[in-house]
Amino acid sequence: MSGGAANPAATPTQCQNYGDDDRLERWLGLHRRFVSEAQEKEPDVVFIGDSMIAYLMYQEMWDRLFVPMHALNFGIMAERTENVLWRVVNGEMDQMNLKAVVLLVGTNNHGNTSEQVADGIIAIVDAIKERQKNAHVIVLKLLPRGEKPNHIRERNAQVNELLAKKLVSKSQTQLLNIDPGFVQPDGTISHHDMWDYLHLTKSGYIRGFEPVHELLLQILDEEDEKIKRNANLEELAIAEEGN
Amino acid sequence: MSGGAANPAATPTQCQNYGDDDRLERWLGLHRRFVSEAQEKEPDVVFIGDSMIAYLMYQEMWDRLFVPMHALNFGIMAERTENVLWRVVNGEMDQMNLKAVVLLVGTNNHGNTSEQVADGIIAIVDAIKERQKNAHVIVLKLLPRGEKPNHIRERNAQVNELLAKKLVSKSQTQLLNIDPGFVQPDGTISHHDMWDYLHLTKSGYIRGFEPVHELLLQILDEEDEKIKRNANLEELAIAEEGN
Amino acid sequence: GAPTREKRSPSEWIPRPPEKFTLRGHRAPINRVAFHPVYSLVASASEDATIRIWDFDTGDHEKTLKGHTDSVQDVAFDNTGKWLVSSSRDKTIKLWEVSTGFCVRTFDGHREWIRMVRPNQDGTLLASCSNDQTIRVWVTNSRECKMEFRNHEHVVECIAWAPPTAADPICEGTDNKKSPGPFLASGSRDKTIRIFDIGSQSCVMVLVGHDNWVRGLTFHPSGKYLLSVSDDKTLRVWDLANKRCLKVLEAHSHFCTSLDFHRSYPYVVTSSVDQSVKVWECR
Amino acid sequence: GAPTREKRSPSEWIPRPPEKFTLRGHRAPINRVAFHPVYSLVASASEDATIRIWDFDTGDHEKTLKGHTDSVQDVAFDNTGKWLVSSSRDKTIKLWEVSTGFCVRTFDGHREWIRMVRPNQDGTLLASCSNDQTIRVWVTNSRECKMEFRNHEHVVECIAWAPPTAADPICEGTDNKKSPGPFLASGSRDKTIRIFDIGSQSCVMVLVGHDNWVRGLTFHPSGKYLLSVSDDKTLRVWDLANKRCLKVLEAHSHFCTSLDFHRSYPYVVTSSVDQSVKVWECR
Repeated sequence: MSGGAANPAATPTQCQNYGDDDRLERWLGLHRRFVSEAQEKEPDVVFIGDSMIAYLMYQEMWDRLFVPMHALNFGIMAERTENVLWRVVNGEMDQMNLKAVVLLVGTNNHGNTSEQVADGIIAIVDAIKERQKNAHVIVLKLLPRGEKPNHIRERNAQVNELLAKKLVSKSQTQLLNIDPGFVQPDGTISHHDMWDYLHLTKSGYIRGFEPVHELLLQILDEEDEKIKRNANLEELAIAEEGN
Repeated sequence: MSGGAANPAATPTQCQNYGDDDRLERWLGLHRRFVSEAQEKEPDVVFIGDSMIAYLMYQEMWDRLFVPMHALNFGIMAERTENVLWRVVNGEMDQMNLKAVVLLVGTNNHGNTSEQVADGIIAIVDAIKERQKNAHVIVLKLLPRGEKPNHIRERNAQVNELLAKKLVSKSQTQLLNIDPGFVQPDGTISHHDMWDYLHLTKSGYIRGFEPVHELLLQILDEEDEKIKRNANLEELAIAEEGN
Repeated sequence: GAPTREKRSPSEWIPRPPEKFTLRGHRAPINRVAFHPVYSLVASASEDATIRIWDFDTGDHEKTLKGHTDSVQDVAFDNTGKWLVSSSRDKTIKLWEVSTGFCVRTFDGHREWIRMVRPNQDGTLLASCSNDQTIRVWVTNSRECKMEFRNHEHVVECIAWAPPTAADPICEGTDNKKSPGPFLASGSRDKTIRIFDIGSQSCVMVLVGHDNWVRGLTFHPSGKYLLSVSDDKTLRVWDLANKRCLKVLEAHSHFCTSLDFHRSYPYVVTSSVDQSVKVWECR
Repeated sequence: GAPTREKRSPSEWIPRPPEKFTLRGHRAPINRVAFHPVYSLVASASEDATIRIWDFDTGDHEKTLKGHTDSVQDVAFDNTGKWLVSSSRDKTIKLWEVSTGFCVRTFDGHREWIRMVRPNQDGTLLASCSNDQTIRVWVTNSRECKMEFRNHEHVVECIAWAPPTAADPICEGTDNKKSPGPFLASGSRDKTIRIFDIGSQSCVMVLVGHDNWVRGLTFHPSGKYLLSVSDDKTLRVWDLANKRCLKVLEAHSHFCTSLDFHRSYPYVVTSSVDQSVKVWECR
């Protein structure tokens, strides 16, 4: 199961302040705005997760590839799985009629085991599917991080393995790899791909998120093809009636 | 004075880990890279500070306006004044022959008083001027933050006032305002300018950093004008010799 | 600069700042505005569930029409200006008497938001399109829903009644003997445009070409062409007699949200999420 | 696709993958490579302070030239290929005998990095340019620094000796009676290009036009034109007789770092921080 009260990574939790700052306040403001965008904007696709998702919005590829798909971005910096889960069960997946949801979160879950993190992600997937019954859920594998090999890379890799097992049985759900090989043969990650060895550069985003774009096109095209075929059949029918 | 051991915001300090993560390790890797870029790349301008500086790199305006000036970006997420100070005194301002340094840091100094933060920024300015004697130092005023009025906005405003007083006596140093009026008449900040009520959007960056571009052009042009005048004089001299 | 007002012929008149009035009163965003066909009045439909009528000679607020229970998406006057029709997220259409401000009829039937409602030329029929993916045609004087079209496979964003001049080109395009019509065009998020023959209650033409949601439609006054705008950022001109796309204009740098054709002068105006309004000259 | 090798005339030969050899051995980045003018050898200058000579027929490493104490920035063969000259961040220029690998002379004098060093056509002179903003001309056979030019107001990035064919156009451009020269061109971060008459030890031409650092220079074989590339992303063609910029090519999408002219075919090659190498046909 996806863990009950025993797993903090799978228990909906608001984000925490770092000492005396305004982080929770701003987070709640962002959440409110996402909820109203969900109600107002009629998107076909929602991207939700941590800063890797949020900063996709700064990329030229976002405007060129994802905005025309009527996609919205619900990414927030430093999110842990329990924060995204809280947002999903508190309105950010309500009302819309989504065709796809893209989820990336988990790399910030410091202090949790890989099982806890994987179960947290599964809890989010289940909560999304409960609210958006028609949507394809695309879960992105966690990326490696850090300049050199480190324990967080290992934990993220274990989370990915657990997700592969646990997601295979869920319908309309897919685990997608967005790591084109960021870890070089000598074990290091280049700053050309992750400028601070965690966040993707422009070319890192292009390499990593092209598969996301292609998969979304397939999902959206399935619908389009059906519509086109029916339109063509209808045109033939109309032509025949006229003759 | 800029505060001694009594002021943590003015004492060079490496960044801290958030619990069990790799933040310090990545930070040190970034620092090493910045030091070697300082030695290798012969920039004319360096931008240094926190995430506001770092994410300027994702903007189209960075490539179009600042890269041709031979500018480098030494911004890191979540930096406090004492972290930037540590980087400055440990090599990131060595060797180059800079014409200008742009500094923005201080908004993350939670737990410090406005005097402590201002003195931390002054300490950085002094450390830069000690190492880059020819450079103009451009200190950017701290921006407001948060969706609604809050105590951090007040603290940042106080820091700006203190900086105005303390910087006025320093040569080749300027305090520059990059707030075009982000706080609206009703006291709120729009997500069109700061998408999470802290970080600038693309249009927020354009509004805020255009003054930085203009000031840098003036500084760099002063040199250019001198060179052009001398080149013209020389051409005249050559022409006269020929006749 | 542009010629001064005295020297400008009416065909050169386009909106110039500063604005004449700013009309305040609604308590939420405004979704649609429409001019009265005769008097100096304008109607506005708002998310605050009301419709307001304003006099644009004086800037005065004339009436507030209350009755809807959710955001009003669309509002339109009939050709005489005697009454006004509105559509709302409360899934109803309401008919209002302009002189009194009373709601004289409510039309139920759609299962989701109604995005647009338009009276035909003589006012006897209303057409509406909805998030429920259908188009409905109503008899104005009764509450009767005369017909329901379920051809589109996604939300229907916009509809437009064909002018009488379009009847011949449409018939030519569908190889039909002369049909009395009337004809109705619709644009949908399924990226297609359809033409319906209301008389025979059938879809007679499907125009495929846009790469994204069709957001707005308007017939050329000559009746020969249908103009459409889309989230694919283009404005397209469709030749009805030949059932094909005549021209693709790269109109904006983001989604194109609506368009309109000037009643008497050869201008088309388009709006966009790129925050611009563009005026296009037809020549 | 391109014509196959047998069908291609030499004027169609451009670099095609895969590479013939990958030569490994340097322990730090390599700053410059240069072909030997006669034999199948290539020299590489590295940040590891050494110069390596390789045979590109066999892929073998022939020699390592050691002596510099800091990164070697530039290396060039003289026209006979008998010796090689190098410049380094250790502020010296060294002359090496290719057959033995011995350093036969060291030239001191520059006060900062030396970016480029070039022998003239007959090998009697060396020109060097430096971060100290000066250009120096040395007599190869002695250690004498014959002259120092301080005209530039910033780092001098590149130098190029003018071919004999350029003498007339340059003289025409400077309204000089025939001067024997030789002539030397320089490009600087001060955005200007200068032409020096070595015979009269003076600067005779200043070409202003680039908007950013001048990174590379090469003379057209005809001598009529000087080509330059810059961090302003352009390649410019300068008409020497008329002392003006004939053409501006928007060559790259980022800083242009260097260029070269093919000895016998009408091709120019440019390199850029945009990670591309472009081959331009001259016609």
